[in-house]
Amino acid sequence: MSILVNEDTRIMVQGITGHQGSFNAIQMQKFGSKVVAGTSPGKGGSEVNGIKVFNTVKEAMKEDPNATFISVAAPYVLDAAKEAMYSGIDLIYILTEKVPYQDTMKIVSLASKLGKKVVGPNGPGVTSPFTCKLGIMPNQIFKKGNVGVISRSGTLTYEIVNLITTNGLGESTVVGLGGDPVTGMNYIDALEEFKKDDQTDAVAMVGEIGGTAEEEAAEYIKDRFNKPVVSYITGRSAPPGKRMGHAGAIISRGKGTAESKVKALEDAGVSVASYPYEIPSLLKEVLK
Amino acid sequence: MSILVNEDTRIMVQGITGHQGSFNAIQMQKFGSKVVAGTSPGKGGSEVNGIKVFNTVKEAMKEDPNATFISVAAPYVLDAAKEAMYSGIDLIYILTEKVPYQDTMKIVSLASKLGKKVVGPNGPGVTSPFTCKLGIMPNQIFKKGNVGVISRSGTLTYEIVNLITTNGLGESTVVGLGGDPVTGMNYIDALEEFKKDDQTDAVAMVGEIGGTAEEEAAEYIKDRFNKPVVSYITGRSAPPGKRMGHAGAIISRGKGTAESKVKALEDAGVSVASYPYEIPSLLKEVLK
Amino acid sequence: MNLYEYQAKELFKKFGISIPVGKHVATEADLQWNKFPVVVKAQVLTGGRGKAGGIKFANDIGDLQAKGKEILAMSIKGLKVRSLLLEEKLEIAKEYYLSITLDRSTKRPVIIASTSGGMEIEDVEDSKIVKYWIDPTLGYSSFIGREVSFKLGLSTEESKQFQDVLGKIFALYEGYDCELVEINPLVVLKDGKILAGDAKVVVDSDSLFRHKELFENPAERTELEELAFKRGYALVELGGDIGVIANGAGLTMATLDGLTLKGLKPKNFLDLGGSDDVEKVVGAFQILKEAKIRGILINIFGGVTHCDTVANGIAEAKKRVGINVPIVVRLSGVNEDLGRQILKENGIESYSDMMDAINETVKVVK
Amino acid sequence: MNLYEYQAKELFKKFGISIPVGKHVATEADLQWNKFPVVVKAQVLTGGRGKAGGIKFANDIGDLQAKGKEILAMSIKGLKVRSLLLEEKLEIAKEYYLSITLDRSTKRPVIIASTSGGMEIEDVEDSKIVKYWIDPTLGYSSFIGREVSFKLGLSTEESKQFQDVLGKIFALYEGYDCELVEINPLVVLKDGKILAGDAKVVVDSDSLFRHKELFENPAERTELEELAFKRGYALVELGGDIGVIANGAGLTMATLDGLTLKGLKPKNFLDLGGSDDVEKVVGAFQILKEAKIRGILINIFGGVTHCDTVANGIAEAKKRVGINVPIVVRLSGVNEDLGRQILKENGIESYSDMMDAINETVKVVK
Repeated sequence: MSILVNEDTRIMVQGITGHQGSFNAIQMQKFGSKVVAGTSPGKGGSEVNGIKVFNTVKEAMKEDPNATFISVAAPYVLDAAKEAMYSGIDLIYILTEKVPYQDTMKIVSLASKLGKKVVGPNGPGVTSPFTCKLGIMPNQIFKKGNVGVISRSGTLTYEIVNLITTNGLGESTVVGLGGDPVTGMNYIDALEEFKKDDQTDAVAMVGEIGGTAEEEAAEYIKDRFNKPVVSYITGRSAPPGKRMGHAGAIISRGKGTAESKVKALEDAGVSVASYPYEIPSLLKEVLK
Repeated sequence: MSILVNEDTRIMVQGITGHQGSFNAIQMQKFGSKVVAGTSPGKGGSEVNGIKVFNTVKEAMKEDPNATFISVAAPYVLDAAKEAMYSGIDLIYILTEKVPYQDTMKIVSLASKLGKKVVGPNGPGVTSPFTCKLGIMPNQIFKKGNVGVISRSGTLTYEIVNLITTNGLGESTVVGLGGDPVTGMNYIDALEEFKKDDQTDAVAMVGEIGGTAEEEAAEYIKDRFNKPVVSYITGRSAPPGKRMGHAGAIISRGKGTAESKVKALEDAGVSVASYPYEIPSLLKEVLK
Repeated sequence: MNLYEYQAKELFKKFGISIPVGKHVATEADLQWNKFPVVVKAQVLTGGRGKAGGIKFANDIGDLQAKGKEILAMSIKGLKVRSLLLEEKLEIAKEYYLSITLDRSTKRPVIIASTSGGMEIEDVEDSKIVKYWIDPTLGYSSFIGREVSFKLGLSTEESKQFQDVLGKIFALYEGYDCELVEINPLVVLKDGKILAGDAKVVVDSDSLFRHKELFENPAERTELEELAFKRGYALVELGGDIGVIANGAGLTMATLDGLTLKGLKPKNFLDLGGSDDVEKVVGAFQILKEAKIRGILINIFGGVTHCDTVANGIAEAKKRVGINVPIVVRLSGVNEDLGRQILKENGIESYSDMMDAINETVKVVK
Repeated sequence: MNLYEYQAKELFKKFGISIPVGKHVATEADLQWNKFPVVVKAQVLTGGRGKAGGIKFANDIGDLQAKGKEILAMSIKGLKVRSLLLEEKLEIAKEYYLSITLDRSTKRPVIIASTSGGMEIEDVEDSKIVKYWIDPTLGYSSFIGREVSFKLGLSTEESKQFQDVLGKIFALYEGYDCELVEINPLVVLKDGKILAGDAKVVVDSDSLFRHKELFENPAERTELEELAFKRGYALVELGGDIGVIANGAGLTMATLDGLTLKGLKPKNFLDLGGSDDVEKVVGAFQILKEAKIRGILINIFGGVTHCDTVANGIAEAKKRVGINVPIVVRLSGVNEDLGRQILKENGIESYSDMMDAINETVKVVK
């Protein structure tokens, strides 16, 4: 089995008539995902590549979606997430970047009270080859396998997934948490899912500077995780106080350095790569 | 068994150093309730009749209360209820009257998300002779028995409880819902508790004009309740558009009349008394 | 507390909701206007003022002054017209309905909207009404406005304005602790612009401590009610001739019901509340002294209120207030015997049973 | 976005938080004051200005003008002092610390307070710090202020003022989407009054669409960063001499890390982001042309960004921009072969593997 998404995942795309929304709706379809509905206020009744478009999520619920792909502009993400949650959607993926973090905080807090899961914002989503892709990862880099991947990055994730695939391994599920200081799911949440997943035999954890999520994950791995983990941490050369592209990638007041993360992970018995290309061989070692 | 409160109920009094707070804390003790703590910001360290006073609920949690009696002024009730709920208290009784109804709405909504129960505001609380009294009902009117009582009134409840007691019957638990347009627990919530309660063989339901809670209760009794119910509805002579003492006792836009409530209850097979004194004989009939 | 239309529209303006150009006029001297025709609207806290002649159109200054004076001199449903609202005449294309109020059953604010406006919402058929219940923890969010306006079938341009108004009246509803915010009609002008034709706002009286800039509109109370209110009593005037004093809203209502079932007409609801104070009892008699009544029934079930306190109050009132109609007393509960004893010493008979007291009242006022 | 102290204090004033009497001064001509001594504070977006001589006391008007001119001419940690804040000298009895910021681990705002103020909070021992995490769905409520101030052990009078300030800075924190609101020191005056001695506010840049009245303070960026920002690029200047262009923040950082591990010093972080646009690539080169560098490494993993688009961009840049340092290209992923072909036709060698490209960069810049 995969985690978070599977063949029963029925995707709705909020903001389906936008450039990102329509492009990715079609890419998800091509991957094999069930994209069952889209929303775009005022464009109800139209279609995008055979996907019915509705004015509101409430109307779109006729098509029985259970996951949403949110691709509306940053100022409208909070509203879109509330609309989805209050209409009964259980898995919320937010593609949008530059969402004010207090909005994300409200979404995440509300989701936990309502028992919903949130992936993102500002991440590439969740992909399980080849049952379902909820997100924007490139379709052609995957191979079905037994490695779970968790990452805060986008392109770096693709690089590493591609390395795994081209070196003869494959992925169970790839989870992109998103590069913001506050995101829905974090490493521990994803590790907890992988813990229960039969298909996953090892996990590759891609981290970056900023915050202490990797350190907390290391604690979790040490005490409560049951599968081998390998890791790559990026941002070793980043100066303090500067945001490195991602809103969350910043060393502030001495916290969030790559050194601290690498040390915590190594202390937890995780093999940490110096370069991305080392990940496949580390995986092969732990999977022996 | 009783409902809502029992011998394991450990009461905290928020606002214990006020007139109402201290008076009722002592009355509850006299009844046999376990009053384990009180709060009064700035008066931490003092005592009221042997009950320790704390500055905050968080500190008072040392005494392990699981229910609270809120007796702070109306503008501070919302804050006090949040403080109690967020400190882990499960049963919130609010004595205070004239709480803005939007504050009550927020308390009730939050409570339902956090899995807490709210009784009141503006009601006499819950009494189970003689295991626990959480509220302000007079101590001397009760007798342990098999009649559950639910009411939106204060003194009228005492009148009816007294009639039940002096006519040779007794009460399992008496619940005063409160006279406001929005209260935490309503008739149906209390009926659901009585449904599961072995000690209760019949229910006396005291209603009044305003809203449609009695009509909804009647529907519930008809379809899903398992014990005989008798009722008295007050306010038959009240003119429309006037608040009869209670903020919630008002007939507005044709809704909330006594006639409508009496009819709904009679349609549900409930015997409705014309005068309070008829309640004991109606009870004796259904308990035969 | 009901607000007058002009007060409600001031709040609308504060929240950025479009209203007609208008002017509040309290005296004849202020009956000035310069663009005709103009609408002259009586400011009274009751419905049906149109039918009662409280809304008129004026075509020139003379006409305005004549009609203005006429309406200022009116009373509508017993309420004196104290001021007017003058407003531009609107070029109305359509009339919608929009309100937010409390739904007691769900304990949530409910948005009620309809494209059939201009009449009482109770008279609009259900299929033409859209309702949306708002989670109080969540509050308002734009998607709610979209859902409501799509369900109403509004055009894109109308929908945009409608959502804007809805968001703003929710802010007003929350910000001013309203029981009701109602726009009826919500007017669509011939040029497509949407504005609030009328405005009804009811503020929760219990919330006034945080809205100190609002003050209670006295016209909501009768003279006797105003007197009682000023003295801190919960009194409702009912129009009969039997004075009633009881403790607790429910028991007081039950007392009124009992008298009514026996063919008497109560003058008032008067609840002593949860007090235990001799002067509070005396004060109740002082208020009833101002009312035209044939007798007084006092019905007390002693709890927080002790029977002996009430008895002392009645005895005091007998001495100081000088009531010259029959008084029937029922005392039961805490310190009942002591209370009855005190009354007896003061030459007042009393009952333990509520029905006995009601029956006695029937007898003495005949 | 960091706010200057004077801007932060303007927001404090707006939210009703007491601040010292003060005046913001941008020119020497404005160096006027009438109650001495006065504090002259450099307005710069960096800590440690006191130690750097950016805070001075003046005892008379001559002193003020001399010291004011002196500070206005200073640079602190490379940042030019552009303005001053003049403030009354306070009669300080005690210095506390108070802030609200994001706790990333719990995803909640955290209140941090201490009675040991006036120094960096990182230097205060844990036992003297009180923390409170706020549920974002619940927001702030008075009991939180009570809990914090009782834990701090404040006196009744201090507690009252402290709770007032806390409620207000939370309103500011929420109302302006702040990443940080910090008062250090929170000053208790000799007369018992509490006010904000300093003020630090950091606003979430992503929220500026709803705070249009704030505008970005440019001093936070270097010249090269400002240029890139204006043209819509995410660039961070690092100080080395190897230009880097990559796509995705993580991959770009990984590229910098790879170069660094090989002993090179990158000049910059430059992320093309999720675009697929020839001109975006050309523009990146136009920016790097302004930087002093010895070579450029382009590292692309094609997904949304197609390799052929990047190749066309590089070819265009070669023609139009005129870069005269070595360029090393790595292309992998979507349309890789086509991209490599395009580059070849334009006389540019490229690599499929990231490590090969890094190693080649090491070679060509030596």
